[in-house]
Amino acid sequence: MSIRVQTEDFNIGTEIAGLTGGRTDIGAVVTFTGTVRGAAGESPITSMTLEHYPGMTEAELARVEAEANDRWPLSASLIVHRIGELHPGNNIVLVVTASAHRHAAFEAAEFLMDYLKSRAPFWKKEARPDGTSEWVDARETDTAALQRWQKSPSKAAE
Amino acid sequence: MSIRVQTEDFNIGTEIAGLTGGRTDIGAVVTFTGTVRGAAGESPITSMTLEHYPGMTEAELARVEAEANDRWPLSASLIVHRIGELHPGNNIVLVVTASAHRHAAFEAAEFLMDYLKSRAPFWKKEARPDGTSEWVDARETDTAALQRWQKSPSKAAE
Amino acid sequence: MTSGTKTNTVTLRYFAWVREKIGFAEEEIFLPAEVATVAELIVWLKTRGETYQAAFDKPEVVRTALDQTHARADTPIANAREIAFFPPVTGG
Amino acid sequence: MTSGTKTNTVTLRYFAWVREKIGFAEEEIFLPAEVATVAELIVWLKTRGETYQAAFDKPEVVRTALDQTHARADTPIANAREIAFFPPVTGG
Repeated sequence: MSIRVQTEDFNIGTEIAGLTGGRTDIGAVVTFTGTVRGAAGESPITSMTLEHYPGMTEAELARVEAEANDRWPLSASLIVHRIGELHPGNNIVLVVTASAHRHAAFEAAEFLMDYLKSRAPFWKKEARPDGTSEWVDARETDTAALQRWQKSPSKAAE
Repeated sequence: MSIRVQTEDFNIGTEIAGLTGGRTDIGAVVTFTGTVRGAAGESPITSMTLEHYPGMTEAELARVEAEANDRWPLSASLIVHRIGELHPGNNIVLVVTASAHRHAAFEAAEFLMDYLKSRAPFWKKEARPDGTSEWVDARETDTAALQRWQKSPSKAAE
Repeated sequence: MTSGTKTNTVTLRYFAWVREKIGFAEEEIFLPAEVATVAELIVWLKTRGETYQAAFDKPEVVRTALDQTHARADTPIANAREIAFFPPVTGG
Repeated sequence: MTSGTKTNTVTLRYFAWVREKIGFAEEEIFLPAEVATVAELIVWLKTRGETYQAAFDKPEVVRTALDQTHARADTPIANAREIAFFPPVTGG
């Protein structure tokens, strides 16, 4: 159970090794990596700046991670989120979940991302080639994605 | 879209870089890594040997990957499965999916694993500390896991 | 200080476009006694000038946290020390 | 060769515990004319000795592939060149 907010990049292999190295109780590791796309819809972007709310970010991520650990039997989990100026192709966020079985690892990773996207206080501003920049609008679909977790802890059991 | 069956280990960071390096159309990368656990239920295991059906394995994995690409808008995907003798903590299988959006990447990775586990011709034999060894039984839950994909291509749309 | 006369000092924090419209990231205010909820605080802030009116033009879009925990328009401010206003989050 | 007299040579392949019970991984057989489906092939194989009887003791547990494609008990063998028998798969 670990959370980091940082400007520097992360290495997925290193992060997995740090969580699972030397352990033989883990059967399944799921990672999610979010990256900066070179265009928002039709408009190309040159960079993306991530602002956050220091203190609350860590508190929200810890709450979200604790909730995932209540719902699924996780052996380990990790959330790393970058802040500052990023460019197309750069990593933004990493979620890693490890469990004895694959469905728990998959579902917990998806849950962490859905909650993180709707509750963790990060904001993205996109810069365009013409020098303008604009705050990214929240997507309705991210709120909708949360709602499926309110019925049942396991999609596999549906 | 890529498939490999090999005795040697894989490096997740290298595999992701190979799929996504230099691209800016990808927003989400999901990886699943299956690893050898040190015990099957209560019984400790010392090693696991993976046998497969050369030719059919590659054909089945290619069919499964093509099916995932029909169902979700994937930017890239990869399946690597190891064969031969493995030990607790070792990697067995890697699935990587990349897409513009996270739900497609998550669902396709879960789909690939569910199908791989029920259709790809691999068999595991576990060796015990007392020198005996036994073929692993197929799990009913893996067949059940397949059935949820037969209703709808998208859980997020349910 | 007797109960009923609230003269708490609270820190207000603004993020993303809320911060840009207000013009700064943080300020300390004395919370007037008649301001009991988040919604009432927003109404009061809008009396303070054009920048506040611009930031809270559509108050239903602005999110609030009390002491770094998500709150709603009808959440009582109670003894919160830090109140933050920001757009819907877009991380991940 | 006239149609109706099937004397195809097919390769049989065995995997995992099916292979261990049969005692070898592969053999070539002449497919008798009366064997039309996977289920009929299993019945015929069981007449060939104890090792085959042991391997196909519970034929419903054994999976089959015709030319490297999953098949069922009632699948016609038709002109398959390679028929494989194996336990339910356990990879991943």
